[in-house]
Amino acid sequence: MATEPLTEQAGLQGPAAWEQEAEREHVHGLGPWRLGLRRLRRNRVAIGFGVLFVLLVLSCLAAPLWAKHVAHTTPTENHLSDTIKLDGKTTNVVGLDGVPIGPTYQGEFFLGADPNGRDIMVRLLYGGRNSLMIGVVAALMTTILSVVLGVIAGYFRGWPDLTIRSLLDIMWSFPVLILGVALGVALALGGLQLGPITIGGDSLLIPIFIIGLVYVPYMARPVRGQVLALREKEFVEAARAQGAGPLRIMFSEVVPNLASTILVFFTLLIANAVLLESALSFLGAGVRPPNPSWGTMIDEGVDRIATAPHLTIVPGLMLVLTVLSLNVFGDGVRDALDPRAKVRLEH
Amino acid sequence: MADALLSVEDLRVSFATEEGVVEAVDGVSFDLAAGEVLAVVGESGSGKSVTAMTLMGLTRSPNARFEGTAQYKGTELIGASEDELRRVRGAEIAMIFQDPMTSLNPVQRIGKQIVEQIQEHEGLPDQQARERTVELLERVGIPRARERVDNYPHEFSGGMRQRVMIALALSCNPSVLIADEPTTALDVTIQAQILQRMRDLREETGAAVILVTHDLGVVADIADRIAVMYAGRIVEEGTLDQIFYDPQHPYTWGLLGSITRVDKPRPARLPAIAGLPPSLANRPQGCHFRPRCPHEFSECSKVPPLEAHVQGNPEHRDRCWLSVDEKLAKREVLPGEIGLASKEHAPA
Amino acid sequence: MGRFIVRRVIQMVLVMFAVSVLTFLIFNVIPNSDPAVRMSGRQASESTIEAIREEWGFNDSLPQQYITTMEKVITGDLKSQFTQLSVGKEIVKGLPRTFSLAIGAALLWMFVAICFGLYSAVKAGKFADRFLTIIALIGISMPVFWIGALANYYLGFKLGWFPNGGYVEFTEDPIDWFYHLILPWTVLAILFIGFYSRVLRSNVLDTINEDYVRTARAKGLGERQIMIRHVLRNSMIPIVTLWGLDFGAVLGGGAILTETVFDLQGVGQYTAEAIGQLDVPPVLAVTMFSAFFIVLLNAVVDILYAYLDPRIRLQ
Amino acid sequence: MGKLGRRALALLLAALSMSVIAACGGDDDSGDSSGTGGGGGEAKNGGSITISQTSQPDFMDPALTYTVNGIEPLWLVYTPLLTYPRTGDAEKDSLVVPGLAEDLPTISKDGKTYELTLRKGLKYSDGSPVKASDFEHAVKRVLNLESGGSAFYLGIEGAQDYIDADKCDADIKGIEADDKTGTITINLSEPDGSFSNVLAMWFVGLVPGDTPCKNLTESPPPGVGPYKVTESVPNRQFVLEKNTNFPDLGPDIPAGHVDKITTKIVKSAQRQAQDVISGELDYMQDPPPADIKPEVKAKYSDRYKEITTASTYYMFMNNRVAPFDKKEVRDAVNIGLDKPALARLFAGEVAPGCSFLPPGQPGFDEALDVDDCPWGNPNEPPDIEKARQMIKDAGVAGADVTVYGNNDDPTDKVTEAYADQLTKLGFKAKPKILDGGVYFQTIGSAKEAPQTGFANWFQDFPHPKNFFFLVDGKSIQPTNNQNFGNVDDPEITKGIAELNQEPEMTDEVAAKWGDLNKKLVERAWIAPYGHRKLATFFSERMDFDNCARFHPVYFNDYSSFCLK
Repeated sequence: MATEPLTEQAGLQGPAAWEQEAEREHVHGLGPWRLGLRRLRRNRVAIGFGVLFVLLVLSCLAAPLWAKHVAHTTPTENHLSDTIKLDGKTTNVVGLDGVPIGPTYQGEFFLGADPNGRDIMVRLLYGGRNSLMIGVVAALMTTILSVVLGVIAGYFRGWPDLTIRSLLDIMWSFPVLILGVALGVALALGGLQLGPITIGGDSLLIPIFIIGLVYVPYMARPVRGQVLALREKEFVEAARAQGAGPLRIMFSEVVPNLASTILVFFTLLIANAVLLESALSFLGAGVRPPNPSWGTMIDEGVDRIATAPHLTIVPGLMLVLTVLSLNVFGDGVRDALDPRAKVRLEH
Repeated sequence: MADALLSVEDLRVSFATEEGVVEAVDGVSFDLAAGEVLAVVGESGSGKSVTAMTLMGLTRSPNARFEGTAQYKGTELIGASEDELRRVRGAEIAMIFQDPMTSLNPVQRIGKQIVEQIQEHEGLPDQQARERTVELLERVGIPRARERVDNYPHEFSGGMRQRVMIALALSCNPSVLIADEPTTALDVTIQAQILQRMRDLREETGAAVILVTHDLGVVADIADRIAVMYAGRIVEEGTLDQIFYDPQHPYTWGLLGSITRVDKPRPARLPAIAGLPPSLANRPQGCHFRPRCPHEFSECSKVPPLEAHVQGNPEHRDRCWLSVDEKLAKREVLPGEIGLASKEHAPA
Repeated sequence: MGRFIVRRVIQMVLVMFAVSVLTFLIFNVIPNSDPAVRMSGRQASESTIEAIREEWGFNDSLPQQYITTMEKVITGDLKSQFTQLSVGKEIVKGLPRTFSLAIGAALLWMFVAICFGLYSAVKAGKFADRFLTIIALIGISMPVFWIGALANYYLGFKLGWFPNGGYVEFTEDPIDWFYHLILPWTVLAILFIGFYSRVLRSNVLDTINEDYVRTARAKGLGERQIMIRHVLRNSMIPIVTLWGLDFGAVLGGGAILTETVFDLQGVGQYTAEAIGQLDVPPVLAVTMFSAFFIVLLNAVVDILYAYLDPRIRLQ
Repeated sequence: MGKLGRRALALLLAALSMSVIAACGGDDDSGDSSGTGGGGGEAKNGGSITISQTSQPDFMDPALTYTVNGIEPLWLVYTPLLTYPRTGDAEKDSLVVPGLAEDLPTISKDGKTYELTLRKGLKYSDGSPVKASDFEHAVKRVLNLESGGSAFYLGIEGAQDYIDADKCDADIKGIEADDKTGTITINLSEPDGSFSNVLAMWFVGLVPGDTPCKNLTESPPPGVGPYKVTESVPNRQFVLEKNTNFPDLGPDIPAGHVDKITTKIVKSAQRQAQDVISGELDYMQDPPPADIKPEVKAKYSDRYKEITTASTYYMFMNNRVAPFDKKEVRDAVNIGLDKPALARLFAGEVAPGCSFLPPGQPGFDEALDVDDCPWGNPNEPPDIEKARQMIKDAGVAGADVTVYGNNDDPTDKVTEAYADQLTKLGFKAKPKILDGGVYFQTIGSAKEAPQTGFANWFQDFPHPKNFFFLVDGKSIQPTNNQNFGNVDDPEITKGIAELNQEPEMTDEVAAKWGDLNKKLVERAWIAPYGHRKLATFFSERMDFDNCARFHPVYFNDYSSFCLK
C-alpha cells in the first residue's frame, strides 16, 4: 500500500512501528525463557494478578456447582412470583413494581436478582464462562490467523506478502467497531449458512468469529516483521542449506522463535477480546439472551441503575478485574520476555 | 603530580545487577597533564568507557556505586552535584562519542545543537553563537559550512557527522577532550582523516585528550601515554614508546599481536588472545588475566600491584608477577612476534 | 508531494470501496429479511410492498443495487430506509457533536497522558511509576459504557455535579456546551490516557537511553532542557501519529459507546440506531465516511510526521 | 438506553395505534379515573412548555405517520372530516363526531355510500381556504406514498387502480367532491362498519390540495387544528404553536391552552424522567421507565397517573405447528401462563386479564376478562401442576419450543420469562429475540413458521374489527401475516365476516362481537395476559389537576396542557 515507504522508514507509525521494533528485536533462543521465568517470578504484582485470573476462571468453571448446590437454580430460571425468607421475613424476589431484590449474602440470591427474578450470582458465574470462552477462543483464532498470515507474508515475501499486507492495511482502515456491530446484528437475525454448516443466530460462534477477525491486523503485522528478521538468521540459513523445505523451516525453525511474542499477544488479546465482547453485547450484537455474559448483564443492568445498581456494578467489576488481571499479567510477561511487541487494541 | 590537570585516584565503579555486584572499574588511577594525549586501551568490557563516562558524570544507572576521587583543577568530579557537573561538562571537559550516527539528535538541525551548547555555557546572542558555529564547522573541515549548518544529521555522512561531533566538543574551548572510540564506527579512510583532524586541533587548542579505544593501532601516532585496561583494572601504563617497544604485561603483548603491520609480511593467521574476557560478575581471583594467560603460575592467584618494574622507567608500570627477565624471555618466543619490535629498537 | 497525494487518494478510494461493498453485503446477504417488508409497516398489503420494492430497486440484482446506491451516495441523495430522511443531512447534523466530543477528549487524553507518561518515566521503577502503571492499566481495562453509565448516573443525576447526558450547541451557550461535555470527554479519554501514557513512558525510557541524549548531557544542558528539547520531543513523534489515527477513528463515528451512553446524538449514536434498524443506507454512508476520515488522518499524520521527523520524506 | 434499536414504548407501539377507554378499565391503580380537568380550577392560557419524546416521529406528515410519536402531536394539527371530541369524558370521547364536516355521514342502505358536507369558511393555518376536494387529495397522498395506513382506504372504490396508476393526480373513482357546495361522496366496494372511524383517522386530516405527494417531514404542510407545526428538525426537535386561524368547531373540539410546545428528541427515557423531575422538561411522551418509576410513584404521585388503554398483550400459538396444533396444549398454556409474573416485568404497567377485546372496545366483558376468566383469575398464580399434567398427557412433554420476541424493553424480558414458564410446564423452550424493527414482519412470514411468541395490539379506532382481523382466518397470508397463530376457527371467521357488514354499532352488534370474543378465549386460540396502562407525568410547573386530559383514542391531549 501507499503508506509503506513512509512507514518502513519511519518505523513508528501504527502497527508498522511494532513491526519494525519486532524486526530490530533480538531473537531469543531457549535461554531467555528461563531468564524470563525467573524475572516473572520476581514480579509479585504480575504473579498476584495472574493468580487472580486463574481464580476467576476456576470460579466461573465452578458455576454449575454453585448453581446446583448453593443457589438451587439455573442461570435462566425466572423467579418472578417467588418469595424468599430474609431475616425471618418473607420477601418478594421481584417487587410488584418490578424492582428486584438486592444482595442477600446468603445461598440463594447471594448478589440479588435481576428483573426476571434470576439469580445474579449464578448468572455472573455462567456469564463469566461465556465471556471467558469467547475471549479465549477469539484470541486463539486471532493468534492462529495472524501467525499463519504473518509467517506466510514474512517468509515468502514477494506477492504473497504484498497481498496479505494490502489486506491487513485495508482492515486497519476499517471502522472496526461499527462493522463488528453491524455484522453481529445482521447475523443474530438470520444466523449464518455456510454450505452444509448452519450457525444459529444465538450461537457464541458469531461473536467469537467477529472478535477473532477484528484483531488480526494488530497482531499479524508485528509477526510478519519478526519473521522477516528471523528468516535472515543463521539457523534458518543453516536449515535451508540442509535442504529443509519452506514448510519445515516455517514450523520447526520460525514459529518456535515467535513463541514469546505469541504468548504476550495471546494474553493481551484475551483481555481485549473480553472487553470487545462486552461492548458488542452492550450494543446488542454479542451474546444473545437468555444466555448471560458480562456485557449483556451490564446492558440489562444499565436500564435499572437507579433501582438496582448492583445489576450494573457487579458484572462490570468482574469484567474489570478479569481484564485488569490479564493486562497486568501480560504486562509482566512482556517485561520478563521483553519482546517489545506492543499490543494495542481499541474498544 | 600536583600539576596534573585531571587526577584520578583509585576510581571504582560497581553495578548491582541480577547476577550480583559487578565491579566495572576496579581501582583505576592516572593523571592527565595539560596538553597531553592519554590513550586508554582495552577490549570491550574492560571498563575503559565506564571510566570515561564516570569522569563526565554520565554513568547514570541507579544501581551504580562510585568510590575514589577524580579532581579536575582541584574540583572533585566524583559525587559532584548535577549543577557543578553541568558547569564542567561541555565547557571544561568535552566528550566525543563512539557512534556519530546516533549521537546527534536526528530531529534537530546540527547548527542548533551546537548553538545550544554555546549558549548554555556562554550565553551568547543567537547571531554570535551561530557565527561561532559556522567557524567551528569550517575548522573541523566541513565544506560549505555556512549552508550546512542548517542541515539535519541524516544529511551528513558518518565521517562528517563525527566532525560535527568534534566541532560540538570544541565549541567552548574545553581543557580536556574525552574521545570514546571516536573512529570505531567509521571506515578506515575516514578514520585516518578524523585522527588527523584531532591531532591538528590538539595542536591548535592545546587541549588535553583522553582517547579511549580498543585499537592500539589507532593510538600509535597520536598518544603521548598509554594505559592498558583489562577487566576493570589498568594492567600496564607507560609512554607510547614504552608500551609499543617494551610491553611488560602478557595482555599487552596480545593486543600488540593483533595489530596488522604493513612493514611485515602478513602471517597466515593473525594471532589472537585465546579465550574470552571474563564475565564481569565472576572474575578470577588474583590476576584477572590468569585464565587466558599462557604463562600463568602459582603467584598469579594474588592480585599483582601496579608497579614499575623496568629499571629507570618509574612511569612505566604494570601488573604482572613475572620478573622483567622472565617477561623478556617469554615475550621473544611468542609465535609470529607481530607488533613487537626487536630489542635494538627499544630506547635505552 | 504530488505522488504522495495520488497514492493516498487511491488508497482512500480502495478502502472506501471495500468498506462499502462489505457493508452492503452484510446487510443484503446475511439477514434473509426483505427490506421492503421492513419498510412497509405492520399491516401493509402485498401491492404496497411491491410498490416499495419497485421504488427502491430491491428487485434489481445485487450489483445493480450497489451501483444505484453508490450513485445516491455520490449525489448526496441517499435516504434512510427507516425514516426516509436524507442521510447526508443527518450526518452533517451529528458531526458538530461528534467533533466536539472528539476534539475535547483528544486534547484531554493527550495532555494527561503526557503528564502521566513523562512522570512515570522519570520515576521509572519507583512507587509513583508503579502506581501510575496500575492506574493506566485499570484505565484500559474498563469498559467505556460501564464507567460512562456509572458516571452519568452517580455524578450526573444522583449528585447533580454534571448534566445527566445530553448536548448543548456551542453556538447556543459555550459554557453549557463545555459543562455538558466534561463527563463524556473524561470517560472517552480514560482508555486513551491509559494506553498513551504507557506508550509514552516506554518511548521516553527508550529515548533516555539514546546516544544523543547522552550527548545533550555531555554538553552540560540542564535536566529540564534535556527532557523537553531532546527526550520529549523525540518520544512524542510516535504518539502524535497514534493520536491522529485515533482522532480520525473517533471522528468517523468510533465513539458509538460514549455517544450512546451520554445521549449526545452524534454520528456514532446515529449509526448505532441505524444498525439496530438494519437501515443500510446510513450504515453504508457512515462506514465510508469513517474510512475516509481514517485514511485522511493517516495522510495528515504522515505529513505531520515528516515535519516532526526530518529523516522522513513524503513519497 | 444503551441497546441498539431499543426503542421506547412509543415505537414499540409501532404499527399500532391507540386506545379507547370506555369505562377506563376498572382496575386503575392510580386512582385518578377520569383524567379530566375536574380539579376545580380553570385552565390557564398562554406560556410555552418544553416536552420530550424518545424517538423522532417516524414522519411529521399526517399521511405517513403511524407511531404515537407522530400521531400524538399531529392529530391536533390536522383535523379530518370526522373526529373524536376532546372533553375529558372517556365514553363521549371515543365516539366519532363531525370534524371539518358539518355532520356525521349519511350512509346508504347497502352501507356502501357515504355522504358528507364540508363546513363553510374554514381556513388552513396559513390562511388559505379549505376545499372539499382537499379530502380526496389527502386520501391520494396516503395511497400514493405507500403509507402504512393505506390498507384502511383500499375499500374505497378504485383505490387499487389509483395505486397502480402510480400518479399523484390520477383520479380515485370512488370519491366525488364538489368544491362549490362542499359535498363529498365516497363509494366503497364493500360495506365497512368501521368506515366512520377510518374517516376520523389522522391519515386523512385535510391538507391543501396542492400539497405535493412526498414525505414532508421537514416542512409539514398547513392543516386545520388547534396547533400548527412551525419547526421540524428531524431527530432534534419540532415546535407546535397555536393556530390563530383555528375555526370554532364547537365546545367539544376546543383550542389549546399553551402558546408554544417545543418537543425535544431525547433518546434516553431515564434522562427524560430525571429532567421532568428536575423541571427541565414539562412532560414526557413515554411513560417514565421502570427504573425511575418507583421514585416517581413515591415522591411525585401528585403529578403522575396511569390509565389502562384499549390494548391487548397476548402470546400467539401457531396451531399449524407442533406442539400447539393440539387444543389440550393451548389449553395448558392458558392455564399455566403466569400472568401476574408477566405484569411485574411491566413494572405494574399491565392490568392482567384474559379477554382478547380490551376495555373500551364495544363487546368487552369485564367479567370474562377477570372474574369469570375460564383459565383462572389472571391476578392469581396459575395452576402449574395441572398444566404440566395436561402437557404430559398430550404426549408433548420435552418438545423443543422456540419463543419469539423482540428487544424492546421490556418485551425481551417478557419473552424470556414466557420461555421459562413453558420450560416449567415441561417443554424445552428457548427464546429467540429479534430486533423490534423487523419483529412483526418476521413472525408474519409463513416460511419462518414461528411456534409461539409475543404479540400485542393497540386499537387504531374503537371498533372490534380493528382487533379481530388479528384472528381472522381470511386474513392469513404467506407474508406480513398478522394472524400469527394462523387462527382459523370457522365459526369465528364467519362471525367476523357477518359483523363487518353491520353499518352501525348497536348494542346488539356489540353483544355479538362479545360472543365472538368469548369463543376465541374459551377455545384457547391465543393466550392473552393483560392490557397495557400508559402514564402521564408532568413537571412541577404544569397544572396537573386541570390540564392532564387523557384521550381514549389519542392518549395525552396536548391541547389540554397548561401552566399553573
